[in-house]
Amino acid sequence: MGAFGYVAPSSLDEALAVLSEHADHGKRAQVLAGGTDLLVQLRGVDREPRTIVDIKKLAETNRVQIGASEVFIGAAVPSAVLNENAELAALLPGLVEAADLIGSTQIQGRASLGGNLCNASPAGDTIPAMIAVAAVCVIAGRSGTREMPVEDFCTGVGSNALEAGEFLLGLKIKTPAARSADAYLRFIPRTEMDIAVAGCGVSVTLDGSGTCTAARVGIGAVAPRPLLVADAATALVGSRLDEAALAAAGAACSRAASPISDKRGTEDYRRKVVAVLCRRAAAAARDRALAR
Amino acid sequence: MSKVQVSTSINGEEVDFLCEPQQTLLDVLRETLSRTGTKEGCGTGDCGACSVLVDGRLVCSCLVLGVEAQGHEITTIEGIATDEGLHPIQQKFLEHAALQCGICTPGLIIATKSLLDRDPNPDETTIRYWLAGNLCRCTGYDKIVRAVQDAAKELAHPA
Amino acid sequence: MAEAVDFKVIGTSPVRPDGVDKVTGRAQYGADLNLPNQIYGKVLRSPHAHARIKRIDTSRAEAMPGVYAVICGRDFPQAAHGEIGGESGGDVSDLAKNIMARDKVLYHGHAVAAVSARSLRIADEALAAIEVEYEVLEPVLDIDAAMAPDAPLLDENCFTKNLPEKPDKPSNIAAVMQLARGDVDQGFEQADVIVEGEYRIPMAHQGYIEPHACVANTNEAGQSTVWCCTQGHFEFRAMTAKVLNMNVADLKFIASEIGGGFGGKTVVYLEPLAVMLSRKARRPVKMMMSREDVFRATGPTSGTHIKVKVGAKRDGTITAATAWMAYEAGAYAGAPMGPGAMAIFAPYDLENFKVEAYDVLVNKPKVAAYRAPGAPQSMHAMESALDELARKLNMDPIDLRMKNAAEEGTQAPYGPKFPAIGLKKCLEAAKAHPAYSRPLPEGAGRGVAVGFWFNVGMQSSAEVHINENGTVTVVEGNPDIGGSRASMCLMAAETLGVPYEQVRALIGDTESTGFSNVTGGSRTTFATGMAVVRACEDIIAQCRARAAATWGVEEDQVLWEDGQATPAPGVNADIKPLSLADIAANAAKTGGPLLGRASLNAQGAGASFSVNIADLQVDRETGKVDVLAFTAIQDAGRAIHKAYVEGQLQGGAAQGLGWALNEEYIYDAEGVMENAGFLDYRIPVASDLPMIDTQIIEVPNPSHPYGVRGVGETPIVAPLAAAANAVRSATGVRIPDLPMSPPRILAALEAAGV
Amino acid sequence: MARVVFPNHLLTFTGGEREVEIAAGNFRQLLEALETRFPGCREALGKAAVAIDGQIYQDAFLEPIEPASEVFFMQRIEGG
Repeated sequence: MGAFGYVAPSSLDEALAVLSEHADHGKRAQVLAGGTDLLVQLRGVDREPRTIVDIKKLAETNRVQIGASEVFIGAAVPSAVLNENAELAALLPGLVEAADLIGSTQIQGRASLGGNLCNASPAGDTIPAMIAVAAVCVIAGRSGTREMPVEDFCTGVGSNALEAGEFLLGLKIKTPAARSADAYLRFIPRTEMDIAVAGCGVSVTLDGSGTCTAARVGIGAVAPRPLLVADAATALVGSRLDEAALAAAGAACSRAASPISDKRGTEDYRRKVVAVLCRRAAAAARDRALAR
Repeated sequence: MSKVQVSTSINGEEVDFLCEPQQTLLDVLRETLSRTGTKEGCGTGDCGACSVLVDGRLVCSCLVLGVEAQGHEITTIEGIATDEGLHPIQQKFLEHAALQCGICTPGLIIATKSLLDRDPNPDETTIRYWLAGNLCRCTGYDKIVRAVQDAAKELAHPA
Repeated sequence: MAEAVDFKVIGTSPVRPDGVDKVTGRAQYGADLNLPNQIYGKVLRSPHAHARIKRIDTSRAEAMPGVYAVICGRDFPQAAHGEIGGESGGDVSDLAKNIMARDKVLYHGHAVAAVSARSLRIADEALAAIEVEYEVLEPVLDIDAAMAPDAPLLDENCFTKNLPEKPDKPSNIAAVMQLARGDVDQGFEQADVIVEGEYRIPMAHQGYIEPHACVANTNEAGQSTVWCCTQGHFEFRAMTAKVLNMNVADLKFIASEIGGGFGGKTVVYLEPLAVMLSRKARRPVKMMMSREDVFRATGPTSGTHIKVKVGAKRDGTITAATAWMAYEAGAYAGAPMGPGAMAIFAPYDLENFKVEAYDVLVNKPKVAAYRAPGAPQSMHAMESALDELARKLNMDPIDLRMKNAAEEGTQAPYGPKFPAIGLKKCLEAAKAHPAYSRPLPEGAGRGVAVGFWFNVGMQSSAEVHINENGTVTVVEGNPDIGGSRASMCLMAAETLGVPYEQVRALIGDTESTGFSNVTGGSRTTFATGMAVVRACEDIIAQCRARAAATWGVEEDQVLWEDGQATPAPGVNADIKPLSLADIAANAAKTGGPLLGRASLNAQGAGASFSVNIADLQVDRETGKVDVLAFTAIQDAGRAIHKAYVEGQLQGGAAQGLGWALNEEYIYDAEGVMENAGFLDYRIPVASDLPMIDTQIIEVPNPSHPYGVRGVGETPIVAPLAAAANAVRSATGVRIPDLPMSPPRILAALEAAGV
Repeated sequence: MARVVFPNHLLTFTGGEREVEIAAGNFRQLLEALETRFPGCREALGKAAVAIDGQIYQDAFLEPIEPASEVFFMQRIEGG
């Protein structure tokens, strides 16, 4: 049996070197950001020894940068830090809401967008929200960085597109234009502390008349991985986001969903509720966009 | 298994300890350092009994590795009272009978401190959502919320 | 009970004497003790819900460096059948098998072996090295399936008890119980309106935040000291002695502070294992359950299937009621179907009724007590049915209950006539409460329900020591779960006539104070409180004697008033009163230290009734329920520490609402609990609840010197039906099964076409 | 003669008799009288709870019984 190890690299090169070295020798390494999923797994389902590579000491993974054209959020930035960033919350309210929904205040002190994404849970709250705002994953590897749309990153329940030796550096999001806004809603049985039974993120752009010119809809917890629902966006674009359009988008989400029945909800229930969430989130995004 | 040496600060005191890389900060606090004021209710971040502050940030110590404490400042329930006596939050929890069995109390006091440090005048909804990660099975939260409200008042206008 | 209720300290809410240690992290709970040389014990648990153990090979684990001891079923003495006794009841042999399986595992998580090792990590590795060969059997998970004649059997020697004749073949029905009066057929014939309902509730857990933990330290003579979180260290000592065939005198139990119990810490799980591991290792062994262990392997309360039928005349008079109720016992006999059956109709004066109850074995953990065990489930059924009855009769639901309410002299369904009880006063208070009449927001509904619990007395001991400066130390044997030290201090202060601050209470271990039954059954403030009062009266008698000796008068010429001995009227007026401090200071000259004692088996625990009013809002698109307001009204007899009585009402309300809305044991087809953690076993969080309004009614219990009724259990009973009735009122749809989780509500609304 | 009532689960010990009249000065004497009348019932009845004139006793023994007393045997009550 191998042994556990812990390294906290202080540079990107050092981090990549550790990961590559492990990849090359078939030794297990796992990246640690906030640890709110990793430590739970260590306690239960996956106790196998490995080297834990803490990426919180890297400048890149801790960076939050809001530019005129692009927002960058480092993979290890805790949700609480995002939530306390008023400028970010004003610009991407839906994404920040989603980050604010990950677990308790305590969890938010550690959990990051990057970790939520890499954990690739079908129910990860921030993933549909990131899909809605067309976030792009910035992935570091020994041959440089590569980029990938966030909706392609999760490949199944608990699996992602990272290759051996790679890790997620952060997320890039186009700075929303005027009269654009996003919203995220999820359904849980309690008011807090639950895993989403269904989730939906919506972003919309309106023209001067209030007609929707662009939209993206992401759904979570209703399929093996979070999904971009193009049909839902199509139902919104060109409309004034009236009840009929919202209902059509909701119906598209229900159709796109392929949920399972489990301890958190039935297949039928999830399919219905994701439509309700889509309608409500799209209305919230619309109202925000109109107010901008 | 090789242990890692960690230098940290707990409640303002320099502390060095050895731990295994996969050991949690909670485990180190309780079993290695015998700082048992921080409680374990679940070990999976769902109950908040193990709440501590790391550099002033509220976290579950069961979801932090001991090795991650290197170079950081940890505040636990043992560090809340001062030479002057109980912290007003502690005093108000007592006065309002906001604890029955008391196992969740250390975590709730730490979480309340982190709330009031940020927001000196939270409304009831803010208090309830901030404390949603601290499970209490005895009180129904009523008296806890009242204690927090009263502690906020006391901190704003010390009697 | 004296008429005068002009108390000095009773009914106030002072800070508890153990408070500072609990807000500073000093208080030591079950897992907070670390002894020199200590090692760690861990339990290997069954991966199957029902299987025969073919073989256990511990040799690899035993050979591992850092492993001190490995034990399994064959290392235990054969425990004789027999009653455990005390509060928890049950069979010793079953208890022994429940803490360590012998030939069969009966639930997923059932203990099959235990190890002690230098570290928790090594203990985990040792568990992984134990080989167990199972013959997997079909699990019996559903209560109806378990009762079917051809069901697989958990126990081939289980013959239904309490039948007129022993049945000719075994079954999973461990026992039946019947209660009846009058002629129900005739009663239903007299009825103008009849309602029937069928209700299912899955298993639910007490959900105390502190997992079970203990440290056992055994010496070379086989004497063990056990530190543990328990509701009753004397009963834990007795159970451990019986299970391990040990002499009680060789076991010392020290109760740590306890992080919640609600009935779940009235039976042993780890303690006998820790004693054995420590004996083998000759070192202190610390054992701590994980949260997952707590859910899988400690006793939740029964899942139930209950049918109720109630008939009434137009004016609301109930003419007949029947109930059929099946309670899951889990792996071994002993579901709380008895109290469930005795409670279901207890609030009402019924001429004709019949109750049939079943104790049913299933491949789930053996149930343990949970706050008013058995009553929340059965009274949820009756109180839901009464809500429907009120609707059919077009009658106010409180008026309907008032029309049939039991009062002093009513023959309770379980036998005796009620002494003074507070049900009608609670109903009157509910009717008059603003919470019952204020307007509801759109989409919300209001529900009311009645709650009840018998309460018990049982055995308690107390000692009162007067220190040399006149301060008072109360020593008793009931772990303080919710502020009982403060209540004891209040009663002692009131009786002695001294300030509350002058009294401190402590909980002695099994070697330093007299026997007490568990902290449970809502008995501590009642029974142990009674012992404390008697011990204080003993002190007063001694003080009067010493004052008499000091003054050279007769004892009957000395009164005890306001905390001091005073001469009776007419006795030499120059004599200055002697305070407790004065008498204590002179104790050496008057006979030595002042020590008062009392031990008793308290009789006459008073039944406590409640009425709850719940306002809930239902999101018709998602089925989600929000609790808008909740009012708990309950007869406490007398509130000793007002804030902690309110706290009992509020905490019970929160637990009941959690049970009503979200809490449940969810099993897969193989009998594996799917939600063994606080993430998916959803107890209410702070943001789920509003402030919980309380109103304490005081109809003093004539059997207690201060009028105390037990107060801890009743609060959990009424919220289940109050919530169900509120959802019915909000949606127009009766949802008979709990929990009323969002998927269940949405499905019910759709099925009803609303 | 005190009126003594048995619940269903104890009827096996009384040959099905639900109610009897017994003369006894206290509970111990009552149990003895019942044992004479229904041999073998003593152990089970001794373990049951009993209500004497409305007062519930989990462990009755020397409690006085009046000629007009009502005595109900019942299941022991537990609690959480």
